[in-house]
Amino acid sequence: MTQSNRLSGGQIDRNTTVNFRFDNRSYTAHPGDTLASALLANDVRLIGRSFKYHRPRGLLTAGSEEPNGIVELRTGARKEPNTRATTIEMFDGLEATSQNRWPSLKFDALGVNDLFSNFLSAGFYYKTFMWPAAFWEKVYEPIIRRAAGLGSLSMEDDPDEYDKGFRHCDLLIIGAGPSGLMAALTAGRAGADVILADEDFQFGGRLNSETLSVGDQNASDWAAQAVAELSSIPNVRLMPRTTVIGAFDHGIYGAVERTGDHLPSLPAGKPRQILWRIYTKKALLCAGATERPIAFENNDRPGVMMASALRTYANRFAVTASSRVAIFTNNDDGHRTAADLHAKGVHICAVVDVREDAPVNYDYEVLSGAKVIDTKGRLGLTFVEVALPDGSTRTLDCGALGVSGGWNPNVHLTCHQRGRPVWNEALAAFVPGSNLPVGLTVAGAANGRMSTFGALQSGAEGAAAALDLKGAPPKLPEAEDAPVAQKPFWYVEGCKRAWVDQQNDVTVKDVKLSYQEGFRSVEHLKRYTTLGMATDQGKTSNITGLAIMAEVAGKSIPETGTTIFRPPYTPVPISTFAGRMKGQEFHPTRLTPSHHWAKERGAVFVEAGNWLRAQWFPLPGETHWRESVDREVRQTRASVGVCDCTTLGKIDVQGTDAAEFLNRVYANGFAKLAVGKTRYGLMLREDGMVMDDGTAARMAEDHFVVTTTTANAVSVYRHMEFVRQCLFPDMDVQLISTTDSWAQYAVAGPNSRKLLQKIVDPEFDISNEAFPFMACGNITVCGGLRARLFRISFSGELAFEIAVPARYGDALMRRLMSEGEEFDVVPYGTEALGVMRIEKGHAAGNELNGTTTALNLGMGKMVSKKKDSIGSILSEREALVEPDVLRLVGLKPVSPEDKITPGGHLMNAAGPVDAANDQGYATSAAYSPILNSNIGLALLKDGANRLGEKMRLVSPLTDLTVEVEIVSAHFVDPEGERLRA
Amino acid sequence: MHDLIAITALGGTTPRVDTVAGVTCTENPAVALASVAARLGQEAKAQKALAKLIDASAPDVGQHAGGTIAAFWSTPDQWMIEAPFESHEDLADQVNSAMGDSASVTEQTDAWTRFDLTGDPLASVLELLCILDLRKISAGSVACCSIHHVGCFVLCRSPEEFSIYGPRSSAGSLHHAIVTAMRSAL
Amino acid sequence: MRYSGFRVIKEALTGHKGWKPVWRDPQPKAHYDIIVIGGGGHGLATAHYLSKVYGQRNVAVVEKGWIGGGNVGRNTTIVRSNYMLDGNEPFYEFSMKLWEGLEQDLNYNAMMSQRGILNLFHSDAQRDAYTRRGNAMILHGADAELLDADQVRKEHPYLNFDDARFPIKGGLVQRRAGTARHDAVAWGFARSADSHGVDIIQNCEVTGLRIENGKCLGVETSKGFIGANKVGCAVAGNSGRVMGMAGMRLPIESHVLQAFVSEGLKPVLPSVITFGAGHFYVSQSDKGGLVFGGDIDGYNTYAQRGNLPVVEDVCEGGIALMPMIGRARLLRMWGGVMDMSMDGSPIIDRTPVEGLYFNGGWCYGGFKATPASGHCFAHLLAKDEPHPVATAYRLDRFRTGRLIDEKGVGNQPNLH
Amino acid sequence: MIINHPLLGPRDAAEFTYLGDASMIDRPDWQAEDAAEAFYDYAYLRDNLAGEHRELWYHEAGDRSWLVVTRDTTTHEISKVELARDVARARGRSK
Repeated sequence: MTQSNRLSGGQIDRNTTVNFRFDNRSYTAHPGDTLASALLANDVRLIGRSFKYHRPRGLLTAGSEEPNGIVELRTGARKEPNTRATTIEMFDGLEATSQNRWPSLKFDALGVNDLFSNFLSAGFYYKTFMWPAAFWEKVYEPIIRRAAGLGSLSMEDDPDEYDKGFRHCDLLIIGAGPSGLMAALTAGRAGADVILADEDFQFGGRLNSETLSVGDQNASDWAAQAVAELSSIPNVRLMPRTTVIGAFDHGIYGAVERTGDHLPSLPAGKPRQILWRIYTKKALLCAGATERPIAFENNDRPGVMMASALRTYANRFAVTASSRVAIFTNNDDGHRTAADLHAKGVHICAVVDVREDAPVNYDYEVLSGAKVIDTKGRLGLTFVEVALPDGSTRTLDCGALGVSGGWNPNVHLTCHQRGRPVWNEALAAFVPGSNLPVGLTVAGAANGRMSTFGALQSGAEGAAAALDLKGAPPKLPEAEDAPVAQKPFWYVEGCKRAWVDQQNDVTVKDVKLSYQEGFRSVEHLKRYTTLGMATDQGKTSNITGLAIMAEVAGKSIPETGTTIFRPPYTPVPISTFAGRMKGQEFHPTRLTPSHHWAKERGAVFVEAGNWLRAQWFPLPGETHWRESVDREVRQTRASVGVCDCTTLGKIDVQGTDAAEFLNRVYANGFAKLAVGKTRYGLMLREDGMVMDDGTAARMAEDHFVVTTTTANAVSVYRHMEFVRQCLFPDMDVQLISTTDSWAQYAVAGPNSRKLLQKIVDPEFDISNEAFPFMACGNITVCGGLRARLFRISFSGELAFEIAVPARYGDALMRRLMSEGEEFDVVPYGTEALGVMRIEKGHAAGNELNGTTTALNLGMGKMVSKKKDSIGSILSEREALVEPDVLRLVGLKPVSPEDKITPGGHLMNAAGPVDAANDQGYATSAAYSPILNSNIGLALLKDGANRLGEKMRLVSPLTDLTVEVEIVSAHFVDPEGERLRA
Repeated sequence: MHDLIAITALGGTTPRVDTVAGVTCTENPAVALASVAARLGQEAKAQKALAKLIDASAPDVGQHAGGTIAAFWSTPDQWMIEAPFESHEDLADQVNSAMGDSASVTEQTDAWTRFDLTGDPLASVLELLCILDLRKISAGSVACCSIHHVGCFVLCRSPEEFSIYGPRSSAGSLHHAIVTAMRSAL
Repeated sequence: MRYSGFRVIKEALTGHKGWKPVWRDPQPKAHYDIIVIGGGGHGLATAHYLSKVYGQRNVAVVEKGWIGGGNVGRNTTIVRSNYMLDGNEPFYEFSMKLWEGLEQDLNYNAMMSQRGILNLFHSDAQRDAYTRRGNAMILHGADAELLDADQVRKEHPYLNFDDARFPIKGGLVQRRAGTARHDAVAWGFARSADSHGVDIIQNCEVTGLRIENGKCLGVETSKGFIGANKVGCAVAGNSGRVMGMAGMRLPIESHVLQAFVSEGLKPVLPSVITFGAGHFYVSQSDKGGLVFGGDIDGYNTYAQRGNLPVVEDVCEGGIALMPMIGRARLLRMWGGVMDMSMDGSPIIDRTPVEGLYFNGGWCYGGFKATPASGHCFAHLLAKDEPHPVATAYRLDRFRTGRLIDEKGVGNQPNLH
Repeated sequence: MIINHPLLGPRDAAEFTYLGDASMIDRPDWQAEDAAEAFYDYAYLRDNLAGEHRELWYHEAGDRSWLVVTRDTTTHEISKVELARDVARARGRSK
């Protein structure tokens, strides 16, 4: 296929030819092309189908505002739906497919919608599909859903990598057109840290699209020279292919750099895109302007394009959409397109100018005071119908029609913090208002300075003002400075279907209907007609829609309202916002000191917050996890077991007020705790609910080692800092987390002391007399390694927790295993830990669910009334101390093999099973290999007085009902003789 | 002397070293750490004692200073003390005696894992990892920040040498983040 | 005017000339029996039920901007009744039943789509909590199912099962849950209320509450004073502002919740899905956009916009859960101001000021509650006593300790 | 958002954890007559101001300082940042 529409000149690399495919046909193009320019070069005008009526659509623009020319780019897992052909940088082997059509682009079955369009007017679906009621779900909606949507996902995981980065600068310049380049030169030369970002792969903006001259150079050459100078300034960072997507609080801008989208494939380890958070002192918006269309009958046919786009294609990409082009304009800019195309040898059929006083031209015909009233051509423009001032009509035979309705400044980022643009009568357009994001100013066409010289000048001034630069302004090159006055012309009267939002198929009529039905505020208009809600976010349609609404309302445009824009400026892949935080890297992983050893032992691991903990240690031959867990429990209770409990939060609390500090954060007392002793601590939130529990070991008069649950380590530390800094700022207390410092292992079971005695250095006596229950102390092990020993027990057995510096944790665990062989020592995981704590009736995560008080958990008496402690006052509220509040109890199934379902609800033995009769719920459950029975814990209304009662534990969700007996939560060794042994 | 063999935070018996282009990331377990927090009302005394210990004035906010025994600012009236592990495994005790009753001292040696980044250009690697304004980071400065959701200290020893301290238990994730950024940026 | 398929055809054939404004644009009267402050979903629903069910015809809704411009027009459209606590579940199940009959009740197609909601769990503890919740739902007469990982995989094969940091262990499903077309809900209630004589007064900002001897006599507005026997406040994120005019401090903070929509896509998600190991929930609209959200930004704000870190947090959750949406593009982000209460549950109650009633504290659960909230608030306004399913939503529960804390995070609104 | 930390200078708010109204510093006297009512008010009622709001932020991924930030809840503009400990002392809190 030859590039039949290729012209001379342009900024493409003609020495290199690349191949690409569209809808499975091969074409050629050149580096420097976009997919859009390459398709035009190959005379492909039909590119897509519209959203609602599936009308044939071609390219409308040459930029990121494109509503029609959207395709599925690439194939397989890398398929990208809804990609704008106008922003796809050409590469060799590019593959694109049209979308939202079936079976083919040329023949689309759902094109029939178009025939019924009259029945599918704006909001029609709110008024129907209601009868019969059931049909909405079963019939209507499924059909609508299948018809809706544009492109399709591959349904495969995104295989590419994405990065996030952080940059800081004095001045971020958004847009590298004439104003942006001039601003960057001004700021860069002055030594400021500048970042210049532009969504295009080539800096220059409109300068690349025009034949104007800047100074004594052609505009695009001047741009290239400016870029060359900028890249030589070390304090200037150029970011092409980078879209600034949003203006966030306090000068933070989000920017997406497309580092890999223009490559056939990504080099290993390199990201496809980078999401930059740019921290700025000041920012200058130089985003230029977007040409706006005029609505007229059938203005959506492939070949009907923006006049400025035709100019861009001709001047920058050396492409024309057709050999015969007509122009429809209400301003001088449209004539510029005609002149440029004519100069490139394209036949200009006529310039249709709505103005009576249109400028005359001798190279081609200008029809003054004329309007385009219709177009022909099913899949592409063939004829244009023109109404002349004298009432007669003319038919123009042309393959492309350039439309120019004037220009709208790109104010989008000025609205991201809900600032509203203001109407400028002279430009007949919205310009940035006063209420801009702090630190952001606007220059160039984005600020209504439409001429080239105006852009250069305001860019230089904008940079100087933003950075408060002293001294003479830089000398500006001479450039076109034509005054711009736009007389608005929004749509051609009397047409049946004139398209405003081309992607969402919103017509002038729809806007009028919206008014007729009372949807008159701009937001109602958008929501009712879906105007501006398409993937282009109405960049070419919002203002026109608003203007039509104003006209029918008989109000001025500012009276009617403004539309503001939300981030992102252009759509961003969801992957880009996620960056590296995906798959296994979604959250950081914390490993315990014995992790590598446990892995060798074939442990099964479980997530506990960010930690990975050994859940159980299967032995060869064990086929079900219960076998492993039962064994670990039996062996621990019979002899000795070891469990890594490093994950428990550890906080070092020091200072002369340390004890009093703990008195405030714990509900129970700590002032009188002796040095060398440990105490269980119950921590309440200020609202009286249990926040956390743990132990505090008094290592010295002014030094405690506090433990928290694994889950609450971070929040408890934060809470203690709050109490220290905000509530009791004059307490002499210092806090620091030591969670990761120490490898801490629970050594539990009747033989735990014997095992420890083999590694604890002889000078330390850990006999029951010298080191009784709840003792703690600094010791050394294995010949002098500093360690800490605590005689505390979660399992209810004689037990210790021993801690050594984390780097020796692996070695200590191996040592405990080898030294423990004679006792048949067993490593146990979190499951066995859970079983033993349930056997013992210790409350844990499932009971400390944030809605339970000390009273609920059977620890009401621990809440001291004699001192000021957080939560004690509000824990006394009437509803929290009523006689029938939930109390922690044990559950024993009448038949031991019946499983207890945590989350099952307790119902009286007889009577109805419903919410009204709910008595409480089971929180935890386990099989106790010691009692040879399933057991569980529950929170039961007035539970303390219902021991021995038979009840039903129901779980309709899992279709279970179990007869249970209410028992004490302390199933094993209720007197606690073992742990004192 | 005890006979337990240490492993590194990444689980090896020898430190992990990764090089991409001109930049090297080295796991560094050969450092002993202790935190020093001034007691209420004894801040001045503590600073004096600290200065004596590190043979330099106590580092101000965002700074590190010292020689064999060095210190960096971590939180108000609190510093982290660094020293070679070989010679100072019992650093906490040494610091404790040096500070007397003017400060609370806590061993932090194994609370942290350290990665040393050396080479050029480090900025292009670091800007993918943390929020810090690298233009403002000069030799002798230290900053806390979060790297891929892991809270870290970043010390600049020279433009070509940075140290990153992260929680020991998260060493694997932190290392992955650093090396990934190196491959991406270099 | 009655809407129907035949009507649409008739109008189509006659150039759509017959369509009338969906609601009138009346000037405020001097006095109403009941004034509802707030032309959002809840306020308009209140007006609908007041006029249609409770026979109150002399009612006005005053709205400072355009109706439906608050959270009802900027939410993720999820409808469900999967609550755990006795104080909540009957109310939300009542709401669900109203949703199920809404199209017929309003003669307006709000596109209620019962495609189900799946709450994923990733740990045994989460499973236990969902089991408790699912059982509570069934015991209260709602529907719930517990799926194991394989059943989830069968229904949602595209989720991340093989490379997940927090593997999916199963999920709690409510099949009757789903989504509705949020704007249409506001418009439908407005149209119905208007047709029953309610004055809907737009661009009428309440600037003060006229209170004399402890009684509320009406509202000062940008269109002048409007008298009323009773004034009901249903202004969600602006609760603090309006009730502040009555000198009341509330157990409520205003926070921003961001929401996101992707470009239109052919159908990929069969139901609403929530991630249990990160902040992410998602559904797909009839137009094909993925509508998703996550956690609130977390700081007090009245600005209807959020910041980048939460955008990233939400998308991280999305990609961790369903990596196949990675190349879909986020099209638009916006924020709604949430009235976050101190226990995460709402308030529908009288106030210490006679004649002044309050409806708020919906956190980010307001949309699904719209019909029941309107119904119950109308009941309270009309009969001066709480509707049976809303008896727990008392203002004094924080003093008495009768909290309704589904999440168990206590008196910190930004954690609910 | 950027919080200008009194010690560390400008830091991204993402490094901080938010608690809420700075009035949480003014914890009531547990022995006062009306302690129950005072604690209810302290724990649950908020001014929830639209405008200048004094609030507590914790530099979790930083130096672990609690800060009192004065921020406009309608514009997010931050006019003042103080160390909470200083504020607490200024409000008469001690041990």
